[in-house]
Amino acid sequence: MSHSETIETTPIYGIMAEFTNPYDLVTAAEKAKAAGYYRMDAYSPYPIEDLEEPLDLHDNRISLFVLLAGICGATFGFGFLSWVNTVSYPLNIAGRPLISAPMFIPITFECTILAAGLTSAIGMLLLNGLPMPYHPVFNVPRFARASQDGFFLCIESVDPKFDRRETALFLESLGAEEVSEVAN
Amino acid sequence: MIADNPYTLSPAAVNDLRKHQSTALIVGIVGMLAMVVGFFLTEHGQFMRSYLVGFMFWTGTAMGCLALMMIQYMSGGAWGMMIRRSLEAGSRTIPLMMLLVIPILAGVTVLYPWAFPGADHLKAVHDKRLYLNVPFFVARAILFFGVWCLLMFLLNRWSLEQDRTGDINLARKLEKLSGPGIVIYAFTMTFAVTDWVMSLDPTWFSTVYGLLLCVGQCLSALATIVAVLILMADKPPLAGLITKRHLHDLGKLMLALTMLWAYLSFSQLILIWSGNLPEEISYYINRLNGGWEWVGGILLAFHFGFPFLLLLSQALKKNPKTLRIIACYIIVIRIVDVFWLVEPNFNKAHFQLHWLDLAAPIGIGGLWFSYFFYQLRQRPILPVNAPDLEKALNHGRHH
Amino acid sequence: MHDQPRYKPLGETGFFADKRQSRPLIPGTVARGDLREATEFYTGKNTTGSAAEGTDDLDYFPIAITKEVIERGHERFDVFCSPCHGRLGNGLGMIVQRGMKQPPSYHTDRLRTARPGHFYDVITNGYGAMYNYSAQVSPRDRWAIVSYIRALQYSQNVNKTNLTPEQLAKLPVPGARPVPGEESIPDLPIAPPSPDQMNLPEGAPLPPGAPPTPMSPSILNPPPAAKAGEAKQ
Amino acid sequence: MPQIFSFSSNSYTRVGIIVGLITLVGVGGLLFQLGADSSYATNEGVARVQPVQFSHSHHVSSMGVDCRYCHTSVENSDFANIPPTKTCMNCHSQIWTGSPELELVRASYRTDSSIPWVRVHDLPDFVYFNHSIHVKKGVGCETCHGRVDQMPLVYQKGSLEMRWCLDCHRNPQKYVRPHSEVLTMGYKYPPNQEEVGLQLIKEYKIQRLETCNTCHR
Amino acid sequence: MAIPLQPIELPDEVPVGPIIGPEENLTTVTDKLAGIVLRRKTGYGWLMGFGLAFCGTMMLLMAMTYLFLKGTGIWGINMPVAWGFAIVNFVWWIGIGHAGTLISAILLLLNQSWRNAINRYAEAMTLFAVACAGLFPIMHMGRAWLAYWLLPYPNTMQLWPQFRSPLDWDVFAVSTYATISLVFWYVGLIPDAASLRDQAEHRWQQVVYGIMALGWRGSARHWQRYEKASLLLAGLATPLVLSVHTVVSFDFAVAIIPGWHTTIFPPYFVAGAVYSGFAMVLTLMIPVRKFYHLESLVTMRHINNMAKVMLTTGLIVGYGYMMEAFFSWYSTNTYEGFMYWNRMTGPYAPYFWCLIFCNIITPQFLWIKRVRTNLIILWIVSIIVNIGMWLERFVIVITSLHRDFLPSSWGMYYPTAWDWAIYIGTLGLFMTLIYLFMRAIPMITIHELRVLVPGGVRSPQPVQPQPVKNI
Repeated sequence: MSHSETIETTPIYGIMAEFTNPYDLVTAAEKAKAAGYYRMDAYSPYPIEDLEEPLDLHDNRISLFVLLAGICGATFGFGFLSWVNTVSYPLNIAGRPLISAPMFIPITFECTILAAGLTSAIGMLLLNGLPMPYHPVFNVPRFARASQDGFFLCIESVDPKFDRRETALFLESLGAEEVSEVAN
Repeated sequence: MIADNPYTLSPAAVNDLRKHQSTALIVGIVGMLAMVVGFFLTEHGQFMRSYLVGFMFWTGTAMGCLALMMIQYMSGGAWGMMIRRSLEAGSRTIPLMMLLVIPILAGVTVLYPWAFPGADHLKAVHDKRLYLNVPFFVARAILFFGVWCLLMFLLNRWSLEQDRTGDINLARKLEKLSGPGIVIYAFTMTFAVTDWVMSLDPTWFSTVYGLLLCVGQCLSALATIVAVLILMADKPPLAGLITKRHLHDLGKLMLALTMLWAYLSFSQLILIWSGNLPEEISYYINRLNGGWEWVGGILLAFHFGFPFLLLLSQALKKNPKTLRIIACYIIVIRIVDVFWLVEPNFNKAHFQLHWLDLAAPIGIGGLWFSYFFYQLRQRPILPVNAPDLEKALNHGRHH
Repeated sequence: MHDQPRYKPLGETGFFADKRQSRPLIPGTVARGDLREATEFYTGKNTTGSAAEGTDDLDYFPIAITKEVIERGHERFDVFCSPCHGRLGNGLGMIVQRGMKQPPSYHTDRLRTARPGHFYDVITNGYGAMYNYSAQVSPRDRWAIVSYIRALQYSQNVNKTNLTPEQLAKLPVPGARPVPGEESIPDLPIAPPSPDQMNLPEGAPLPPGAPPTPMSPSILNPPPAAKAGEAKQ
Repeated sequence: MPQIFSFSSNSYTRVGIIVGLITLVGVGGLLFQLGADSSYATNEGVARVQPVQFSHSHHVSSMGVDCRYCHTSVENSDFANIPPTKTCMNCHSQIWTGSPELELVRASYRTDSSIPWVRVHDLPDFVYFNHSIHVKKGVGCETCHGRVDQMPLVYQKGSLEMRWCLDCHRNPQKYVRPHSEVLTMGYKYPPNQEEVGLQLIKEYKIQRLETCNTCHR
Repeated sequence: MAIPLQPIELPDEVPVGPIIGPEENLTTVTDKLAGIVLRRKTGYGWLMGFGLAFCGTMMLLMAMTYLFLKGTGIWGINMPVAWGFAIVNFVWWIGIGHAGTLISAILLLLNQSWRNAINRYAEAMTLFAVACAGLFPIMHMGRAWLAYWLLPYPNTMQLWPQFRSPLDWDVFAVSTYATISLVFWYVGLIPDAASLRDQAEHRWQQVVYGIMALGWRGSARHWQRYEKASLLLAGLATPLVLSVHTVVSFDFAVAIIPGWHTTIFPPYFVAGAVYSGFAMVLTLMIPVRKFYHLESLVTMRHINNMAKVMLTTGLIVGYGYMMEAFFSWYSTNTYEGFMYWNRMTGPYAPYFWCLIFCNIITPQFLWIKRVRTNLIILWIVSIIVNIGMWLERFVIVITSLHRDFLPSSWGMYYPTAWDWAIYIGTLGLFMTLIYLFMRAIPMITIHELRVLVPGGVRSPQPVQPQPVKNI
């Protein structure tokens, strides 16, 4: 417990609990959900699939974006090549038709992959709100372990059920190794 | 066979298989009768061509089973464990196909232009007489089937023995044979399809042809096996053992083979089309003119595009019903592909679908399925003593 | 790529003393089809010996004179001769007005009676202050220019009685109708009549001195050179 | 762990990314403009200093000398030649004989050495260009070279970029003239040039030559 | 990836070993790999290796400078062999560049967890190999400063690149491949950069890795999207890898030169590329594993599996040779027949037989498990395969060109010192980049390795990060 009386009045980002292993984290998240919290996030050094349920991780938008980008890339690729070869710069190559579909496939394919690939990476970053060098959770001194071997659960102050004292006690009751307030 | 083997087919499942077996047998016999009628009613060349379509497709399916079986021994993976026994049953139909090759060998001089009387005046035929002559052709066919039967025999025997003894060395032996076995399969099948299909146009050649047909065979086999597996999936002992993850993996493999087939087909098309050399381009001129271009278009759209899109969806792959429909669909379109490989060599002027082209694949297919179902119920559906079985069954159970 | 190490017309090189990439022809070089066997055509001199008359200038045209030839001559004359000789051949060209020594007018008896070969010789070899134009004007064009000079001489020396009343009526009044594009030339006394004013049949050889029609597209495509045999007629 | 980055770094990052992207596109466009379209790259409109300050404006406009008086081979050769010194001397042996500006010309004639004229229109060596066919097909001198009759010192009027060539090769009807007007300076195209052009294309059998080997042979 | 709720089941082949040593846990994995970057002092071994490689880079730069001054005439290329070392080396490097993305992508799709220990390294290798490969076509163009003309952009020539030419497909394929590989690699790097940031001891390290990490904080929401994006990238990269060498094979096969124009080229080139790529990974990985004491992370199982992949792809390549040989006879085409006969008996026959020895005969030893698990022999085999794959490209390019259709156009190809300088120089550049990479970035993807840690927990007692010993 590291929260002190002096900072009690300033608004905080949330309250964070550290766990030593992934199983405790998953259990804690499940219990927090059962207790009615929903504005919370877990932090771990590697992805944990079992957090999907308690944290409601069901964001599939990125697949949709990638699909759309792929379709756009393919359409653009084939359309561009057709336009170039018929309108902008028609050239007779060995008597073959101007729209030589087989010869357009490689570039169309590459355009598709390029558009979809860049979208999946950039889309992931954008949806995650990255780059974001500053974030309140970094204010927790122990949080450096989150990228190494620590497992954290943070209940955010925007949660309607959030109460500074209650929530902290609740997290402690889940067997957290350390519970700390996250300054804003 | 061990009586208390938990994976022995339940009586209900065996019953089902029996029923399917007799249905298939009836279809097969009707088809065969139709073919006999066709033999007397139509020109012999047409009969032989239609027969070749049926023979090539079902031989390919049987051989695809053998190849997939060896691949799964090499690569491991849960998907392989689930279908290993079905693949074994599929491979055990090779002797049946060995019987069915006899009409081809008997009809060489009717079917293959290089064997026509007076074909020697063609320079291409003359120059490759060393290879394309009837005795050598027959000898090769016998050799190929001999090698395949040997592979099939050993793999099946050791697998059964493993059920009985659980000897870990058998797993090693199976793996050790599978490696060279795949190499042998690739080489022999390349020459086999060169003999049986490519030499229908003795002037034409393509180096990727063997690989392309091998991939097609694996796809036919996988589609057949997946369809049959799902047929049995709701009865013990498979019910409850097959997870969505297994189906997903099989669907992914089907997708991969579909894409590989498209990739190789496209490679062959673009290279021959861009090279535009007279001895090569004739192949596509025959197949992209006079109505055949529609068959080509159908293959592009429905052998690649449509199944590709369907198999992209995770939901469709994980659902047994939809996956079975897709598998059956792939079997049909595979037959169209074989038809497209064989027939345009002869009906050069315009597209033509003879009723024998339908009767032959159905007739031979009936016989093949009947024999396949018979073989399938001979053994437990899962290899009980295979080292990775436990892991394979647990595949996808953490969800 | 942009500038390849190769020799181009008028290019410079350090290799030869004269720094020119274009090399002079080796003496005696004959281009294919350019043996110049038809001496009369190429020199304008008589080879059969009529020196008794005091001159060996050719007294006939070694090519067939057609309307096209005269038109060609007109054009070439305007390009190469008119700066000094003036458009009318009166020796009052623009350069003369700027200080060049005035050349003689064509409309003198000496030049009216001069043989065609004389004009050809002057173009080929120069005369007095005039440099030769052999580099600029091809032999065939030289003959065409000579034919046009003849036409010019004729146009400035027509006996009015030879004209029909219609033609007389069509004769332009001096200064009333300047030739298009030549407004700046102030000393134009009279415009040459056009061939259709002379009632000539289409394609027929013109009498010496027939004036040309305005420039027509075919001028740029001169007919093939006349054979040596025809030239003698 | 203490925060490594300050609270404001988030805003800096976002602004930085957006500004960076805009700059990248902007700098790219600017470089393209400067690198490819400027007269620095094309020499368009840059008058060249010649060893002898020959004025086309004087000789053509004031003297009325025909283009072909000097550029004799333009009609029947790929190369519209620079005249030999002798052509200058046709007149200048008589007039301006003492002019110091012309000393180089006279010296050249005396010593049979070339005047090192500076080339103004220099196509790359991988481009084949033929003057005679253009003249024969009704392309005016002015179309490519501009109002030479108004240039005291000749400069390059067009960019001579490939798109400049293609503009006409693709749409000859925009530029083609009757044969009689090829040498005309200040030619006024008729209002219905599109129609006239198409008619001339038919009459002169002009092809829209756009294949690579038309010029790159 | 699920939490490994029970220890990963050891595979049947116990002697070969597990994916990751049983003594490792979350803390040690992170410390070990981050420590190599953050705390390890630059050793003499590294400095010497880097110095040597850097000399090679300098040689490359000098040779390239001279090339740009004088033009490609300094090379041995001429008619009829107009494609010499530049194309041979281009294809060779591109081929080597195939292993990385293949390992990352296909094995990720197939859930093959053994990829985790080697994918970062292999991907870095991909990037550097593609960088080396990309240099060659640009140099071969002669006017390298106009290389941007290859890109389709509205230009003053008002024309477009010839989109129906495989050489232009190359531009698209290679640049797409480089871009997507870089993106894939960087995306994989983000969580590891965060680890480095959080372990860093110096302010500048914190800032540098902090910027690289983009503020990654390991949020479960982020991980979920991250996993999805990685899977999608892998799904896209897999066909991309195949397409790149397919397009490279089109460079040859679309032409009608005997020995180039054959339909097996696409799959056979792809297999060859993977073959040489895995050989290069092994060539580099075996010593690195030893010097950096990564035996418990890059286990014998990895090595064994890579050897198996090499064997498989080597067999496909062998199949390709056989098909070419058989169909050159079966085609009854005079030129095809002569081409193969000339390969086997012509002036370049020694190269051909060398290639057969390196590519077909040597890898057959990989059937034997003892060879696959003997590091020294395996290392030698992988080097031989690298040489063999270079020879393969040499034979394809040179022998097909040096005998033109007309005997009057026959010739020979002799590489010059500049050819060699540039080729060896790219090896130097490649190694320079590899050395820098090993110092700056964790060689092994830490966050993926964590998934494999038995139990997925930290050390029972806090481990004090120890400075890693110098070599």
